[in-house]
Amino acid sequence: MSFPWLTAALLLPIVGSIVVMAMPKHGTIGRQAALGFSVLTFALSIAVALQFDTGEKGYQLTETHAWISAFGAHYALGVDGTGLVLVLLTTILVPVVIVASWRDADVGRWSTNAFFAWILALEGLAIGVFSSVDVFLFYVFFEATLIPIYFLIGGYGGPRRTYAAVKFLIFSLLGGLVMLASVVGLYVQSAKLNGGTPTYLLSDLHPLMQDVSTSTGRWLFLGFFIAFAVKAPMVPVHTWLPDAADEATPGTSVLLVSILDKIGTFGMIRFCLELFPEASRWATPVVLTLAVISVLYGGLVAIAQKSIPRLIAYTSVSHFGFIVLGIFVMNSQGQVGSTLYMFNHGLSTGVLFLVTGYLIARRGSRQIQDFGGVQKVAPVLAGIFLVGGLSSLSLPGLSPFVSEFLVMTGAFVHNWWYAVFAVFGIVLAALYILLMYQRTMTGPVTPAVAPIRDLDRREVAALAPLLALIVFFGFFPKPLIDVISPAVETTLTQVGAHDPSPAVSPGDVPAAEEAHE
Amino acid sequence: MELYTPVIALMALAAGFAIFSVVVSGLTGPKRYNRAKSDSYECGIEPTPQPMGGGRFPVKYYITAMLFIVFDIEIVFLYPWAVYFDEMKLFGLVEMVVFIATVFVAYAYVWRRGGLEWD
Amino acid sequence: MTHLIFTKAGEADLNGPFGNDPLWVVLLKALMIFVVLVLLTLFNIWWERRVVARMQHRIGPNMHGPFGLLQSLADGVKLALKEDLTPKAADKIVFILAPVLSVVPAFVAFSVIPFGPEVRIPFTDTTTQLQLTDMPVAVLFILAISSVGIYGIVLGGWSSGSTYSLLGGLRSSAQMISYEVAMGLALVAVFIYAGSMSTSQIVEAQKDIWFGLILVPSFVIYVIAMVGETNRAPFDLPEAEGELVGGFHTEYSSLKFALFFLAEYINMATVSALATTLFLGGWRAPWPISLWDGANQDYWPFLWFMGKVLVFIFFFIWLRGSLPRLRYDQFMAFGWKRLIPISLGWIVAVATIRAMTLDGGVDRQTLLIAIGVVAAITLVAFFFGGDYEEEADEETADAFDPYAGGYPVPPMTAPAYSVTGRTVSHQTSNQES
Amino acid sequence: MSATPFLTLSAILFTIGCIGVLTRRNAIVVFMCVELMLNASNLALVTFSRVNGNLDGQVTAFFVMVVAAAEVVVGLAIIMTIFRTRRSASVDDASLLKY
Amino acid sequence: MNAFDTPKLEYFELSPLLVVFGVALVGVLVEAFAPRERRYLLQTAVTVLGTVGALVMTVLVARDLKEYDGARGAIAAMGAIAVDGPSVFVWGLLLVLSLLSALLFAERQLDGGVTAFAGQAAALPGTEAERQASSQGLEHTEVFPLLMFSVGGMMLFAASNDLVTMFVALEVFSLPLYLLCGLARRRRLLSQEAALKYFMLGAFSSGFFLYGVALVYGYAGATDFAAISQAVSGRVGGEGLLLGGIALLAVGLLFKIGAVPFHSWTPDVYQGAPTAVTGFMAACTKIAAFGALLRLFYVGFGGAREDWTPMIWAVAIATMVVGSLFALVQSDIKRMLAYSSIAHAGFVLVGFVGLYSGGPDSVQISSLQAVLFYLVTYGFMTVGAFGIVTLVRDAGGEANHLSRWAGLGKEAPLVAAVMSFFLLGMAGIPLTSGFTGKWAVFTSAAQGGAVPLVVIAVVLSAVAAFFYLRVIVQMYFADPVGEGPTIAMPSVLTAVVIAVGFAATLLLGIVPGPILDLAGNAGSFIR
Repeated sequence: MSFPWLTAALLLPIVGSIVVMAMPKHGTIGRQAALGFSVLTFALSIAVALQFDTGEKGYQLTETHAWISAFGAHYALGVDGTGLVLVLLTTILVPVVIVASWRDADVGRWSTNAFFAWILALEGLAIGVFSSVDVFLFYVFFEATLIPIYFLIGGYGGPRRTYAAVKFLIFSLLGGLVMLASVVGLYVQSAKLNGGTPTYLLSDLHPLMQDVSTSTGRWLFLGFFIAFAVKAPMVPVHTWLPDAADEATPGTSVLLVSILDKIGTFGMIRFCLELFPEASRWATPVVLTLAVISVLYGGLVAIAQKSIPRLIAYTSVSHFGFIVLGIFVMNSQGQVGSTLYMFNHGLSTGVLFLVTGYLIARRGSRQIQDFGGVQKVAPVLAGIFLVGGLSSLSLPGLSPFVSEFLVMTGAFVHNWWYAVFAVFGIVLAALYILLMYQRTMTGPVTPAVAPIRDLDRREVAALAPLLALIVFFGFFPKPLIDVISPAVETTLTQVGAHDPSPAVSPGDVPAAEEAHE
Repeated sequence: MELYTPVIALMALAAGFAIFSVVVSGLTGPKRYNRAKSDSYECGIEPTPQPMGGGRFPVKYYITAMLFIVFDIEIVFLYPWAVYFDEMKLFGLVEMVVFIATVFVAYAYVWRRGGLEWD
Repeated sequence: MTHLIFTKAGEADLNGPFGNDPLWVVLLKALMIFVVLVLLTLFNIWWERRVVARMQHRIGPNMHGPFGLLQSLADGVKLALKEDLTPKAADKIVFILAPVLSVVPAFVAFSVIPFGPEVRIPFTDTTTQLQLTDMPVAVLFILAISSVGIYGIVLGGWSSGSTYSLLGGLRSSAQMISYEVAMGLALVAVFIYAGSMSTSQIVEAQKDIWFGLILVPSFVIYVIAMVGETNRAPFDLPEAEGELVGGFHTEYSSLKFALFFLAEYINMATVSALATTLFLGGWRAPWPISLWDGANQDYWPFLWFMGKVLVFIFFFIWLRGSLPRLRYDQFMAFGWKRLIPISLGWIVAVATIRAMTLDGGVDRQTLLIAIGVVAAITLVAFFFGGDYEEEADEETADAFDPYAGGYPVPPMTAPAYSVTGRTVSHQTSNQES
Repeated sequence: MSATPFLTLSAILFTIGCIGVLTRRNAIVVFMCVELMLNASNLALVTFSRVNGNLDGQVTAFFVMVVAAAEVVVGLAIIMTIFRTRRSASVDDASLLKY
Repeated sequence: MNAFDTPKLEYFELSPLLVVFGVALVGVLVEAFAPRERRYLLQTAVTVLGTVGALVMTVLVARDLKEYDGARGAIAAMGAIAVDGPSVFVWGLLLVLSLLSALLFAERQLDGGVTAFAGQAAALPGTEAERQASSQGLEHTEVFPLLMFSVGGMMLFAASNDLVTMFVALEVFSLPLYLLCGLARRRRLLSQEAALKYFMLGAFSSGFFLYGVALVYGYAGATDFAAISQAVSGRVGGEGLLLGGIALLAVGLLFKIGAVPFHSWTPDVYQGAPTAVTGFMAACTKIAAFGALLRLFYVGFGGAREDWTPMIWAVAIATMVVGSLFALVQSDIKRMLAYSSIAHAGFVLVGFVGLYSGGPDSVQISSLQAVLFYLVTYGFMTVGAFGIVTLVRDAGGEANHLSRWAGLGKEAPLVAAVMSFFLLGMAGIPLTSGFTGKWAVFTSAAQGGAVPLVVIAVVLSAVAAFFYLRVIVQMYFADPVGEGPTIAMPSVLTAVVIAVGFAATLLLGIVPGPILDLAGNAGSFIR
């Protein structure tokens, strides 16, 4: 048996979290250890990525152990392209967040160590979520991630953080429990279809679920979908996100929006689509409509926001609308785009949250009206903010552009009406990003803004990798697309959808080349 | 049921007699009102307005009553056992010894804790 | 549980000769019992007074009727002519009901006492048992019925609204229930040997030998308990004239009082009759007479039965004439700490003996172990018994409350109590010297 | 003899007990009502015992009496403690624990 | 004259029961004969050793269960007791939990060297006698024998195979509990009131139970479950008797479970009783009562399931709703836990009503298995949580008001963390046993076709999660009011209880397999 890479990647941060917790409370040893662990985890994830064979379909690096036989649950890990990308996103963002939040937790209610320990715990659980190939295991990780993020929001951040934390948790729990009903239903169905032996293993479930009765399948699908919709904040169950993002520290917001919310869209692909193809097709029109509404609503509301984090949160609602749109158009362009979008959105939103976080910390206010002329006193900050903003509005040459383009293509292929409406989202994006930039960075320097320092080296160092990646993948998205495409194909086969036109999937050909090399 | 008819007959007879006596005594006796006569009798001293403690019983009697219940119940179980002892033989003996020993434990507890003391 | 116990008591054979009498026979027998009991009471009162008088070198009632035999009747008439008082503190309804409640059970208990075997009613062809009725649980019935009588006493004491009555009623009932336990336990051995609780069958089982002879401890315990049960001297504490002015019936007068009195004497007769039935062979003729074949037939057994009952009555009177009254705590302690454990131990012993005689092949080892366990427990209990240091500590630790229980009581430490006579004299002698 | 009258009586007694528990306010009375319910059950058990022609019901009644007695012992002890504390046996007075 | 069968007893199979009752009697003797100053130690030792001994016997019995009519077990004591897989499982569980409770009972470090029980129950609160009793260090070591009697009754309750035994067992375990409830050292009045209420309502409900026994006896002509089951399957007239009987029996059992509408005693009693007793009561009573409920309804009334399932549906829904909603507005931690226990009862009822027995050789989770497993998880969490409640104190004893828990996360991070863990467990968050337990009952119910019920249960468990969160919020996100609570340093006894509860909650959340399999291997009821 080969080395359990994924288990290692999952356990390392969790062990790290315990170690950090045990560190002395004073000094920076705790956060140094946290950084060390996160970097190690990153290294491990790179190792995982290196072993990943882009030519193969299905899950790789799998580990399967029987866990709870009565539940039909397994400890089964494995990654496909989508999973791997998200694991990588996680391991990249966590060290960045740790560096960026170096002093953020000092003013929190509890010790700094606890903050970093929670972050590491969250990282481990998130890796678990992205790499589990057993529904039960997934559910366990899915719900378990709530605990660290709950404490991160509630323990460190703005004055109304308690409210925000509880609101977040209630929404997520409600969604999670609805999903629990479906998980339970899945068990019943699997046992029925599998001759009395229940199973949660995805590989077992895929064939079994083909035979599930239409109405049952739809009900189960709904349970999963609602949970994921809450998670990837879709209108109308998105209201927890702005509050949470507003109150949390920037680091927490990054983790929340860039990593945790991806679980929702990730889940839609892996569970909604793959397990319940019939139901997915049945639900497509509604979902797509909701997605478009998210896009537009998120954009419109973002423009109206007065608080910077809230604004960014609403942009995310809009972006998640795109992602869901891409997922449910049921063609390779859309899905590849969506998966890529998840990654890129993680990077760009990460930059935005972190950089505005610096800004807010310096000024002591998050109201847009309190700023003005920042680019004169802190040009580096303003520059990075601009890059992040531009990437968020999908400027060509920056990575989100590729994904958004693919999603739009997919949408056009599916039904151009959706695409037409979604295009307005892009326009709105330009509007809210540029408006925000204009109001905060340009113009005369207000007295309150005048003493603001520019970014120091640590802060720049934290952001630099993200910027680099944004630019790199903006010009050269191929490695990612290579990884993603086989997974998307599998998904589409499972769903039974075919690309309506001869495949122009940008991923297909290069992927083959890659394999030859 | 017929076994109990005679009992009822005798009971009716006795009750008739008793009620008759109670009624008759009211008719035959003289009636001379006197305030002191209708007071409670307390050897001539001014009677307490209410019997002690407002008609409540001292706690001691309560304990006695509890103990009585315990043992009366033991007896209730001993009777059928005794009647059928010949059929149960050794089993009956052993079980009843266990039973009696169990009750005895409670008894010992009460005794040691002074539940059987009167002053 | 389907066939655990009682299945033997199938109804058809259990009724036996009972329950088939025509109504007039039933009424006749009931009336006879009633008359016999009333007469017996009148006689007993007279007899008691005569015997006690003789013991005290007096003459006793001798004016009314031959030997004063009508004295009790005269007393009854006199009582009927007395004023019927009801205290104003009394609960009227209960106050009137209590004597009735007391006297009815006393009569009813006699309904299952066998006076004799099957006889022919004179002037008719009807034969019937010389017993009003019988039932498989007859003895239990008697115990139950006599317990009802206690209600009469408690309620009588309580409803009078007087402290003396209340205390008397309480004491009386406490005493009765205490000794009822011992009494009940004493009967168990009889049931083991008779295999029945039906009075007629118990008498039947004593054809060969009276249980009073083979179950001596039971008999003795029963006799002691029956004296306690009937509130008779030396256990007549509830009536304790010196302390309680007559006990629960302090406030009763006229015929209501007479009813309590009647109930007490009938109860005396009841327990005596029960003793006779259970231990002295019931209506069976005593030994030398039993050699005569006709002794246990016709109405003769009634004679033997009444004779035995009167022996017990005499015993009651004798006790009253010769023994002083016990202190209340001694009395209760005797009942709870001596009679009950001894009865229990005796039951186990009887059962063991019976099991061994029934089944020669009893596993002796098991038996010995069982006996050993019981003996050990008993021994331990008695070894530790009698030493209540800790509870005593608690009591002395309590601050003295002179109003405890609602009455001003001088504390034991008060000067008048704290020094005994001897020390007083000692001190005085010191002062003198 | 028909069992119906006995069962009816038993049901009536049970109902009286039940209503008593719900409406009366004195702890002792409530308690007595509970005992009434138990005894109503006993009556039903004994009646059914006769109807069914076996003795299980009577044996059960035996056990019920035992249990009822034990309950009396414990119950009176509790009621007495409360009573001594509060000088009242009203159930309503025991209201410290109201929500 | 009928033949008379000499009864016989299966001493080995009944040995756990015999040991427990024997230990209780020994406890009484210790009380009677041991000198006062040595009683505490002796009683603790006797109780602990006795429980462990009974546990060992339970294991031995469990290993030795023979085949019986398609399941494993034996009918003991002339049909009065069924020693089968579920019985033995429940016995083991009860014994373990009562062992933990006994440790809580024995704790005397929290309150300045005395136990949580009144020095002298008979002394009036606030009088000289009471002060003296406490200053002399008197204590009621009788609580240990009472505990054992109660445990014995519970074990008998869950294993009883006829209604009479069940009724007797019901009382045997209830009566000591009534007394234990009234023995709190602090807040005597509350405690006494709790005892009174518990007793009154308990006696009331057992009255119902008994009348149910009478009716079912009238219907079936016997009181043992086999005969009842036969009569129920045969359905020979007398519908009214049967249905009335089922309803009344259900009242009695649901009362003990604390199901709505028979729950009203729960909050008051839980709040008033000494916390150690509350923990014991909350965990063990429920387990025993569910054991009995399962046996009675599955074995005895299995043939009439169409008749009683709707009733249990309604009760389950009402229980979950009331438990969850009322818990939201509680301001006392013990009351909140009481309502939480009501909600849990509702969740277990959901599993119970699923009525899914699984195929002959399928590995699907059966209702019985699910309910048993849930009880395990619930029991450990509850005992652990109440163990923690005893630790949070202020000058007046335990600080049970929620506002007093504010800032506990800063004050005592470890205690707060463990408590949070228990609360998360009760809320059913993954990686705790609460989740696996909930999952099990929901699944079995879904398999039995009770899908709507499962959906309702899921929604309500979200509501329930909210009030658990409130406590966590209070502990971590709120600032202490005034002085703030103090955490008493527990002795090793309470620490062990909490640690065991924590470990069980964690382990059963991560690797529930062994216990689930154990519950599955318990097999089915015999009759």
